[in-house]
Amino acid sequence: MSEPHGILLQLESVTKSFDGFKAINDLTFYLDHGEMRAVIGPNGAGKSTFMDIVTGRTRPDEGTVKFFPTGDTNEIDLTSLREHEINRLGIGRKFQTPAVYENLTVWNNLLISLNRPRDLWSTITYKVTSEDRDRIDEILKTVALDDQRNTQAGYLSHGKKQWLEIGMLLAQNPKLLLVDEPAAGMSDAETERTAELLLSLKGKHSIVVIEHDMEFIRRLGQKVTVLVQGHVMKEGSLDVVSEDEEVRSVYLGRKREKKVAA
Amino acid sequence: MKFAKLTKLTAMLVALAAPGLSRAEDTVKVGILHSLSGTMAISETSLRDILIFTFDEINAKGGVLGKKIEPVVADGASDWPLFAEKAEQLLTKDKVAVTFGCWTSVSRKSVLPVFEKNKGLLFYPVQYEGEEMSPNIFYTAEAVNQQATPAVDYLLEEGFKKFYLIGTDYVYPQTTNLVLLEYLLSKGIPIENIGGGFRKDDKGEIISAGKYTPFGHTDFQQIVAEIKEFAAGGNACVINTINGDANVPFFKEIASAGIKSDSCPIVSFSLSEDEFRALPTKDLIGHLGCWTYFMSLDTPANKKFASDFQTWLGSTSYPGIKKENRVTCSPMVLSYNGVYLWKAAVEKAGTFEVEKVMAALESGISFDGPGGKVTSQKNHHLTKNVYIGETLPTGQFQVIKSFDGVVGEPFLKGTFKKK
Amino acid sequence: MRTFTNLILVLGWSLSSLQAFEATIGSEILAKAIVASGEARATLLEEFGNESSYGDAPLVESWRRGEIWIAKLPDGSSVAIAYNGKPGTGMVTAAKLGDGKMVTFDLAQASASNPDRASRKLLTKVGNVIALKHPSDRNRADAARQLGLQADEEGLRVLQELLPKQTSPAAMKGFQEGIALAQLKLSKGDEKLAAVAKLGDLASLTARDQLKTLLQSESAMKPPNLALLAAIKKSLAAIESRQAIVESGATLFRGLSLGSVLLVVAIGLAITFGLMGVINMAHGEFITIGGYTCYLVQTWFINRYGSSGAAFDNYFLVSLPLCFLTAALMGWFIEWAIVRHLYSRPLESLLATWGLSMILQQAFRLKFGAANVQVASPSWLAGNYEWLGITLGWNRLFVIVFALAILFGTLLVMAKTPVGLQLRAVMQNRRMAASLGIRTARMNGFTFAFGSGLAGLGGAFLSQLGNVGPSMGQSYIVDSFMIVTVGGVGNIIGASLSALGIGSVDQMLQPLLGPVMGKITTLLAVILLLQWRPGGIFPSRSRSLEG
Amino acid sequence: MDLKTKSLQFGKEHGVAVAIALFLLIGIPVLSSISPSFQVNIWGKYLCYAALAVSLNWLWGYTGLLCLCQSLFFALGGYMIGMHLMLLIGKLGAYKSDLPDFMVFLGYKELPSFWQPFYSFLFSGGMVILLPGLVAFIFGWLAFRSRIKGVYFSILSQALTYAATLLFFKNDIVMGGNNGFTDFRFFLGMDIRAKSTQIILYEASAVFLGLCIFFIWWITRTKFGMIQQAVRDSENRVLFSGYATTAYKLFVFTVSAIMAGIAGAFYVPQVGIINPSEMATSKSLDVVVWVAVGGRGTLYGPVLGAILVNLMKSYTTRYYPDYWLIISGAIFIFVVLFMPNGVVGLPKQLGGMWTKFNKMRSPAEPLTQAS
Repeated sequence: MSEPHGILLQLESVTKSFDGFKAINDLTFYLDHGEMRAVIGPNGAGKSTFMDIVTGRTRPDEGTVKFFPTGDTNEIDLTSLREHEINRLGIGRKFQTPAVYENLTVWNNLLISLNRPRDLWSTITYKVTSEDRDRIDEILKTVALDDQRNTQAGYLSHGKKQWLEIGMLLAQNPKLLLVDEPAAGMSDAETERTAELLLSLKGKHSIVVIEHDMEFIRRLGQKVTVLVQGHVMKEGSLDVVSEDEEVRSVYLGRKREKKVAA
Repeated sequence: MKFAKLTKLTAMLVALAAPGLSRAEDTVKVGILHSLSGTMAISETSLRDILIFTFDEINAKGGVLGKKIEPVVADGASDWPLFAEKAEQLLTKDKVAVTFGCWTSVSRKSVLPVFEKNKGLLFYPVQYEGEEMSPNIFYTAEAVNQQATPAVDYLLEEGFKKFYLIGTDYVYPQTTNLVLLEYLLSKGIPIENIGGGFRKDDKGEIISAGKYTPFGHTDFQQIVAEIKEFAAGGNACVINTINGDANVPFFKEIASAGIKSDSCPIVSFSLSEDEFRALPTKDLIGHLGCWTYFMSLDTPANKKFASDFQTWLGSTSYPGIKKENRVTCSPMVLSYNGVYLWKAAVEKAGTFEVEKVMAALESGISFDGPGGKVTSQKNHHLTKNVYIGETLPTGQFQVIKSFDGVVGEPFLKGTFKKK
Repeated sequence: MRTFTNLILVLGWSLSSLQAFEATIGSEILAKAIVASGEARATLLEEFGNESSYGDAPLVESWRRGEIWIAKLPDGSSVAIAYNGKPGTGMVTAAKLGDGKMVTFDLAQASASNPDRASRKLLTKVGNVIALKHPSDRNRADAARQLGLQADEEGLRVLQELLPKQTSPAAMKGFQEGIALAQLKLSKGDEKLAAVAKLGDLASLTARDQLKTLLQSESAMKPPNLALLAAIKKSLAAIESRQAIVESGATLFRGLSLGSVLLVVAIGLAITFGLMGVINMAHGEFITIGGYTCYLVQTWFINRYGSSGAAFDNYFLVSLPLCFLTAALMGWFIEWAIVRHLYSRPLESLLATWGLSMILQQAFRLKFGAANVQVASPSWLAGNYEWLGITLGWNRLFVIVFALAILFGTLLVMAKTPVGLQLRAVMQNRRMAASLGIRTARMNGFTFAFGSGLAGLGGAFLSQLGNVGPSMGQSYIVDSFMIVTVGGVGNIIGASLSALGIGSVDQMLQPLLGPVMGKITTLLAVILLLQWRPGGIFPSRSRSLEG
Repeated sequence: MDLKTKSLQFGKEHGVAVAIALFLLIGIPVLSSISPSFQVNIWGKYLCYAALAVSLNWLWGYTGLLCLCQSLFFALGGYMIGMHLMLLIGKLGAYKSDLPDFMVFLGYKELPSFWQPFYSFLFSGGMVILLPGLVAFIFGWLAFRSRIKGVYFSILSQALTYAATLLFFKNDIVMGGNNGFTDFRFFLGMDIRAKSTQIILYEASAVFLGLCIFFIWWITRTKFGMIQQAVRDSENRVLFSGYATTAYKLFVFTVSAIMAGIAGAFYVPQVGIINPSEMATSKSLDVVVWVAVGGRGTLYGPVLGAILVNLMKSYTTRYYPDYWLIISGAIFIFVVLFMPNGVVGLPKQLGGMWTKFNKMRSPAEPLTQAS
């Protein structure tokens, strides 16, 4: 099977406003097949809204959002689809606060997330196959939750919940992974492990990571998009971006101050 | 181990389901089945009180057939299936000789099959729509011809020409207005002089009249404005079958709209002295009521009844009885009359057996009650006096007309034909 | 000991319960009539009608209200006394009605007198003649119309005599209507035709029935008087079209008024549910607490100042802050005892407060009895104001004004005071606010108490419009939740607009569909509206996942 | 390590359940035939309530949708069978007419056309399923489609119930108004007041309840059941896992409404009356309370809760009529505050407290010995 090349996700001139406030302002963004991208920006820059628009949670006022799962020719308009339809196309999303099913075991969390027929009838008649079993075991190993497969997800530590959620995304076998602040609230060791985890996924999936933690971004070492006031201010490697005066003034500078204050 | 648990559980369930009660020999059990909680408690609690009072009064004089009355009080809790359940318990477990109870028609309808199945006897005391005659129920209640038609007769006599019908949307007002529509038309009132709106069947024929509001309606602005417009030309009156609570906002709106009894009197059928306690009586002077008893009746029997009741209230230790500001009203007196009629019937029959007691009642038994003489009829209703009263600022009624010995007739619909 | 009680009684009398009336010729005759009965009373009342002046009107009204008592003097004769207190015992000295002589009698031997229906009928006519000289334009006009309806030559003559003395347009219109109404009945030919046309010009609603009857009888005439028939039809059309305009204006007012009532009952919920997220099913019971507080204050005033008069009228103003405080205190306690354990489980706060609602309702029943209690309106809230043919009840107008006052008061507290600022901070983010040093537990208690207090105020107003009883709050609970939800949770202005909207829609639908279907349609419309705007008209936004 | 990981094993819990089931199935009818005063129809009523509670629990306990219109579906089912029962009275009513009594005195000369098909038991039975199902489907579709959930869903469903109650109070819709339907005589050719009929109806309710429990036991063990619980825990996560949650919720809502409707259909012939107050919002809240008291999200909790609360109501309205509202209100508050898992969860909760207590006590022991 030859991997498709070229653009996977394309946002052009997208605008979205809430009560007059422009959360996304004329945003244009391209992501290639297999690419990993970090998106940074100050609070309220529209990072989460950007993800909302891609995943169908919010509809843009203007502009186009297109997805090319098989190559350049077959384009899909994401703005007309609902969340679960977009997800079924192969776009998975991890939320800022971990969203796992607290009353189910880790294993069952993954089972539900598996990329299997999701209509009512199929779920009622579903029987676990050995193939599914193997897949889940594999993911458990990837996210290092093998020992806790029978634990109720609600009892996991915060970091492990994040990993479980990433595991749940992997279970969907998505083409595009949208990851919102994966390292938030993690210890240094956990952060490091998370970065490794994401890097290990690179190539198999296209990934967009939103993160505040510059160390984490640096560790990923990928192309960075800086979002300010709902608009792309700068794109490039972290070094290039962080040299930029404009970026420094609106984003990095302020971030530093905050860290000092804290 | 498991078995022991199971038996224990069974025993507990059985104990809960069937509380065994011993019966003493020198008493006779009598059921009281009213709502003491829930929405209907507002009206029915005072009937429980008057019944207990009556039993005490009878017991003090030696009881019935030498047996003291032992009341068994069951709370219907304004829950109609629960009424049926309680009725069944009273009849099968407590084996009561007679039951006094129910206020709403629906509660009566709910227990009716139970009384028929178990061959019990129920005395029903509250004005109702008629159209019913169960062999196991005795209706001391006012039938429609003991309230509505005499009231209309009076209003016609007074020269009123326009009638506005308003009621709560349930069976009593609907049926009363149905009968009144026929009655008014038969008396030559043109149909355009009847206000409140009409209900038509598929063929466009008028089958009923009146304006209906939901239970517990609180906003009468629109309706009162309509009444005001209806009455602007004079000679108009309102026939009110609004039930319970909703009368308060209705009359407050009437008062604030400045509708006075001089120009447009309102005659109410579900407002007794008891309900009047909650109304702005000073603004409602001269509006009319029609019952078979008024607290203000100036007769020795009533004076004695009222003072005995007040004395009893002062001395009773029965739990949950409110002692201040008590009044007496028609449903209370009809309950009271019912107990005495039952006592007389039992004594006449010489037994508590329901069939024989019912036969005695059907043969015609009289009792001089606080509201005048009442006589039981073959059709399970009472012959009684009907009074029309106008309200005083004190919340009492002043009798302005009385009809003596009106025979209760449950089936009225279709009996009035246009002349 | 006994004399001491009597002394207090006499004091009580002289303080509050005795009223003085002008000693006029009329009052003297009326005093005799009150004591008399049957034929004698009727004759005296006729005489009173001829001799009375406007100054006797308050006395007539007092008699109607049962505030004239007949006392038996020791010598066996009966006299009329003005008294509005309670029955009692003990010797009392008071001024006799009519000549004002002081008489002493035993209170036990006195009882209230009420005019019977026959007397009242006579008095009405007398009253109307008296009222033709009433200082208020509106009363004069009403009396003129009534006299016109009764239509006798005598009445017509009086009306025509007094018409030129009327200066205000309202009174003039009333007199013209009265005259035309009388002429409609009494006169013939061209004069009758003119009366019909005049009634049309005046758009007299009072005349509508008369004109309709006339139309019927004239249509049956052979040969028909075509000119008269045409005039009647024209006048009727004019009356109907005026009435249609008045009705639409009145509907607007009624919508506004119902909206204000709904706002008053829902604004507390807009805070406890809207801001705090507590589904308080016992909200209705806080309304009830307000109602009963009002009742208790009223009872205290009655015991102290009698059941009418200027002092009594103040009871409502006194009860307003008390209603707020009682309900707020109760709210504070409930928050401390129950609600604070359930902030993270909003659906369970529904259950616990439902249980609380059951307990409170039964507690009211045990304390105050199952029946509703009587809460009278102070005289300044009774009656109504007429504006362009629309009747505006004073109590309704007052609720509208007060709803606005409460709304702005609440907004002011929220927006301008430090407490309001802290409150909003806590509601938006409990943990953050706590770490900033705000005592969140106290703020929660305060907020809940504030919302409950507003519900108590709502109860005070409902006592003027509806009943006060153990389950009075229940009638409003569904409506209240709908209003807050439609308005957008957490948005007080949204809640007020939605209250106004729901009230207006309800009033507009009622004439078309009747009260029951009107209410059902309103509810269904609200359900559909929430389809279109699931977050209410003014949704609040949240950035968390499950927002 | 499969779907059954979290499911209930056939252990102690089921053992007790089977024992109770046997008692309900056999013990009650036997008791009722021994003692003439034993009211089998009251127990039939409790079982119907239990089935109603089970249906709500599936919706609320397992899926997180607190629906305040369960009593509406229950009453709708009851009304559908009630119409059939009314027509079976025939000429035995007060007017000796073929029409139900209330129609006669409302002035109807012939049966309204929508009543005609209810002569057929099969049609009525079909409507028992269809009408609540349809109402739930339409309302659910509207609500879920626009993502109304949580508290808002509860409030909206309460408004729907309120509107329906008002509608059924109206006499104009020819559904008996406030009095509803009463005085039934026959059912499937049997005399409805006979004890034997009541026992049959009772057994049928018991079997139906058993089926409901079994259905829920089975479906919560499927992947569907897990998704259902996942919706409760984090609906958006499910949505972003590619499941159309609207369809799932709609399915559960509709099936649960049908379940409630059937329970209502068993209820009406046993209590002998159906009227609009049966669907009032307060009745819906009662059901919620039963589930909470029994233990929500558990298999048997709702059954236990429904029976316990109603037994208590029967008992307290008899012996403490003035206080039963206060007693039950206090119990609800207590359950919500201190027994989040209800009666079913009590042993575990007490066990936990016992352990804690022991832990607290053990270090203190040496001290007491020393003194």
